[in-house]
Amino acid sequence: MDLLYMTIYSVIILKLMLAGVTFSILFERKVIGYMQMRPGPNRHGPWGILQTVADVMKLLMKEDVIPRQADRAIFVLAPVIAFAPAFTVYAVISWSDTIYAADLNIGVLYFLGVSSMTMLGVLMGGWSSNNKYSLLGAIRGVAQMISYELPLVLSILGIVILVGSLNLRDIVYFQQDIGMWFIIPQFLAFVIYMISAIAELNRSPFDLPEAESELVSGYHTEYSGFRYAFFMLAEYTYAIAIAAFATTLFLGGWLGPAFLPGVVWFLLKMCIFMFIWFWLRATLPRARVSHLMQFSWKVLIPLALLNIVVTAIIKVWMGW
Amino acid sequence: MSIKTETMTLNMGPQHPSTHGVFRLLVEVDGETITKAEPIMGYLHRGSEKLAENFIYTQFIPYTDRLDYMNAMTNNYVYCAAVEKLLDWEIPERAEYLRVITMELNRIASHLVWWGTYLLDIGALSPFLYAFRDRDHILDLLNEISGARMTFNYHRIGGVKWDAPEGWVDKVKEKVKVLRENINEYDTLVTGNEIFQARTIGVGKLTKEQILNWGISGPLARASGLKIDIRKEEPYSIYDRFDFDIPTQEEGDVYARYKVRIAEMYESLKIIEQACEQIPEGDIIHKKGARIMMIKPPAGEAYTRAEASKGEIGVYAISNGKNKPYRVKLRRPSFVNVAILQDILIGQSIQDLVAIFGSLDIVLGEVDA
Amino acid sequence: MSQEVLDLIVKKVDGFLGEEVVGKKPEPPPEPEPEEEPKAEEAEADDPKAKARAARAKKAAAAKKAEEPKPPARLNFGKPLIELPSEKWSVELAELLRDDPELQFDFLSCITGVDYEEHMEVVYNFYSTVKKHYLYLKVITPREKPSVVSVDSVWKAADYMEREIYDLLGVDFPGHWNLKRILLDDGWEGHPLRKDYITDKKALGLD
Amino acid sequence: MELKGFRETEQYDPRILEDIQKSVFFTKLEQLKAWSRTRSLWPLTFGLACCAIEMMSTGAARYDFDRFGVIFRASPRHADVMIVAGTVTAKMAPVLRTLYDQMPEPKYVISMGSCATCGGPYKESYSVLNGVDRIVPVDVYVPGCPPTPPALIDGVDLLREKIRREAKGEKVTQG
Repeated sequence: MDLLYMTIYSVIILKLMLAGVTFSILFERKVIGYMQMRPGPNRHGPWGILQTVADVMKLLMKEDVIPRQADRAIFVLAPVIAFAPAFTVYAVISWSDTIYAADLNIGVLYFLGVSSMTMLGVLMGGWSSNNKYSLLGAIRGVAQMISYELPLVLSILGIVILVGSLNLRDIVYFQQDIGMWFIIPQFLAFVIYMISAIAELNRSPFDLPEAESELVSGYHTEYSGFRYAFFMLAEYTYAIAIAAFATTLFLGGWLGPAFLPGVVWFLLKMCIFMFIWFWLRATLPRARVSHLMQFSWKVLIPLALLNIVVTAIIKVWMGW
Repeated sequence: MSIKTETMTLNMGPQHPSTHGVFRLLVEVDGETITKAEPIMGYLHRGSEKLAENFIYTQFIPYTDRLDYMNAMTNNYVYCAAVEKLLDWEIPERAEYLRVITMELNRIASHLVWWGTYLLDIGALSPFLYAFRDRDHILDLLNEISGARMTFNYHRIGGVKWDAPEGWVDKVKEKVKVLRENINEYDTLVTGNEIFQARTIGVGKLTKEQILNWGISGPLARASGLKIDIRKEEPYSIYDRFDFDIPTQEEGDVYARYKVRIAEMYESLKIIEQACEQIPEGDIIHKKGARIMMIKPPAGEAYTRAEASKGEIGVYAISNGKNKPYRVKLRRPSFVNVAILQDILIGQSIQDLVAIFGSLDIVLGEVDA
Repeated sequence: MSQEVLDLIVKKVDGFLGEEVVGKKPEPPPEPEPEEEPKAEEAEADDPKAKARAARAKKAAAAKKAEEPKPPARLNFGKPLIELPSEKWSVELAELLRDDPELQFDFLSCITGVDYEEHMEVVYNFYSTVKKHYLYLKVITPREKPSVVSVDSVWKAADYMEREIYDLLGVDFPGHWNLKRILLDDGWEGHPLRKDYITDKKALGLD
Repeated sequence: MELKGFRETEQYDPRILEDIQKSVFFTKLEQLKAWSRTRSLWPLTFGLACCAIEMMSTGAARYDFDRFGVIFRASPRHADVMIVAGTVTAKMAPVLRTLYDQMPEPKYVISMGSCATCGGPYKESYSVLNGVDRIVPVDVYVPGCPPTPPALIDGVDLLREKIRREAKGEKVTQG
């Protein structure tokens, strides 16, 4: 019975996710468009709503090119490897008080552990393409993801210390109990988390692995048609997952005034995160690789450690 | 013990988003450090100089537009000026003013394109669109007076082709105000950005000696503390009547080049304002200028130079007394400036490649002629 | 002012070469034989045809005057111009032009190659950013095996400009560090800017 | 409406009807495909000369190509349409062909400006290819030197029209 429920749930989430990704791309194009004083897609469907649908359909029907010099098996596998973990992490996301898949007691650990595997897909894609730009993109991507995985994890530890549980639902309930979202007591952690998340997602200003002006398209330069679409899907699925995770940790998950159902609050809070990422993309230039690395190791990690120490001291003294 | 690493050759181009056209750069990298850079060009070599020999003098003007297509007015001017020097013609006042206004407007448009595409190169999306918006305003003005958006073919030997339409000068005056505000806004938007500064300050330095030795001119030279601007050194047209400064920076890095170009836009606005105030009524072309078949400069040769947005543009024209030039040599600033890539990139990190390359502001139409 | 600069340059260059090369006065042109004035002119002074003929004769005389040999050192539109045969042009002379405290031609503005059908010329345009003066320097080289010493080691600016002239005109620059085609393909045949180059696009497969 | 051809085939061989019905459905699918293709034409960022700047202008704020779902892609593998914007020289021609070959099917070519169409002002030059249609098949020619952004948008519209009509089974010829 559990298995059946799980299957149905995951299929529904998958469908919703496809729609979510499609519209978040449209949302991105519209937001960036308005910031650049232009309307963005507006010809296909009202408000350009069918734009990304057409994009996805077209990509699915394009010719599938596998370069002769590429390592075929790995080339084919890479987009799947990139997508699978990004989607699997949805298992522990709890959309509202009642809508969730698994009430896993190591939810945080599961999320972080599984999600960091998307890096493998990037590396495989870049390496197997047999293209120097792809390879450079992949190397940059892996270096960046490993470096930023650390501050990401460390920034969450403060919350885990406070709550005393790795269960995502427990974290939300804890926020309900203290009547405060964690963004206030853990503001430093929130900032670190946001910066690391952007780097994890390869989004601007840390979009070095796919820096268009330097590396053409980075690790997915050689991918065409639906394989390319798969990479994009993985990227945005992961982005939504990170947004959902951040909502749960810092913005109190589904908590909110009762006139709207919890799931709507959850989605709205996620949209805030998405919007911030798009906003940054329209605003900032790209950072340099070495600056990026230095920033992680010399600034973010010490700050995250400091946050843990302070949180631990508060926890002991205040007896939270 | 030192670890020996193998060098890797990286090929950029001919089709690469940050080369702004068709340009190829072979870079040898030892780890992160560039050890050798070899620019390969000619993918847009269209043989303009050969074509010039088969055209009558006026027919070649449109081809100068297509050299540096960002800054076509100055190219028009310098070619016409070379022929006028051979002919020893006096240019009507009004024509000179119209020439200066159009050249300076075009210079701003050119710098705006550089500003936008350079920031696009280092990863900022929006400045590109802002820059093109304002460039479109300028192009509207130039379109109104010349009939083309980019390749104007406006200057003629002995003057200009069209007089300014009614109210055009007032429109320019208004637009200058708008442009000044907008450029100011862009300046505050980008110049102080931390990431931008971290990527540009201290990167790709050029010394005065390098500049002189490699024959670099224009904003690149002025960013290294060399105060050379042909508009001041050897005032052509009527530039000696205007009050403007030559912005210079001492550092010689990418950031200095950026600041010089921004400051130059303000100076150009100043010139346009003054020219719009002073512009007299009168003829727009020399009385013999309209009969284009009869333009036959006496045998001789002349070199004229002018300050384009990329640097010193020069035309070496040789006449043998016929109505077709015997030889036209175009000294294209981008072609000379791009040679510095062989020197400037050595020892730099591969991460800075695009930031340095973009700061040179080359146009491939001009590099390859 | 420019005349003084010209005299100075002539003095320096000739002093360096040890003989009068630039300062040499041209041989006086042979006296043009007094042409027979067309007598018809007097008779039919009003005839427009004769007038045109007279005008043509005048023009021809003017053209002849233009063909008179010019001195190798002169002013060209107010700027000093000197001519040198290619065997007198050397890296040392270039260094003199650049380093002499009174000349200081530190900026090589332009190099032009010209094919004059009977000979070839490479024209250097120098500018001094310190002294603010100019120089046109013409190096004359035979059309068969044209060769001009490279000044790439003195002004790096010459690097690409000389390569371009080599590419388009086929002038050899001994001493250039990397003399190969720059704008055209490595396998291109001929030098397009030479006057006898025939553009055959069909043969090139372009049309 | 007379379905003359239909009846005749039905008379002669009933099995053909099946085929036709299949292909009728198939045409619908073709049209759906065409719809998605026309709605999302991604050009390759491939600027050659002056026209490239006008192409960039078209992508910029005033004309905004993004409205029509046209976004520039840097990698030929992601692109659907190649806008040849500028003069193609003898040296560039093989590179251009390689890029075209790297694009996945279905792919289209827009020849922008007179240089790409026929050599334009450089027709007599020794190094310029007289028309890009000598090396790649061109779908739409956009005249102008350089074409203004509205002209380019019109060119893209024509390409759309072509895709749509081809999907309906009409033969779209040149001219």
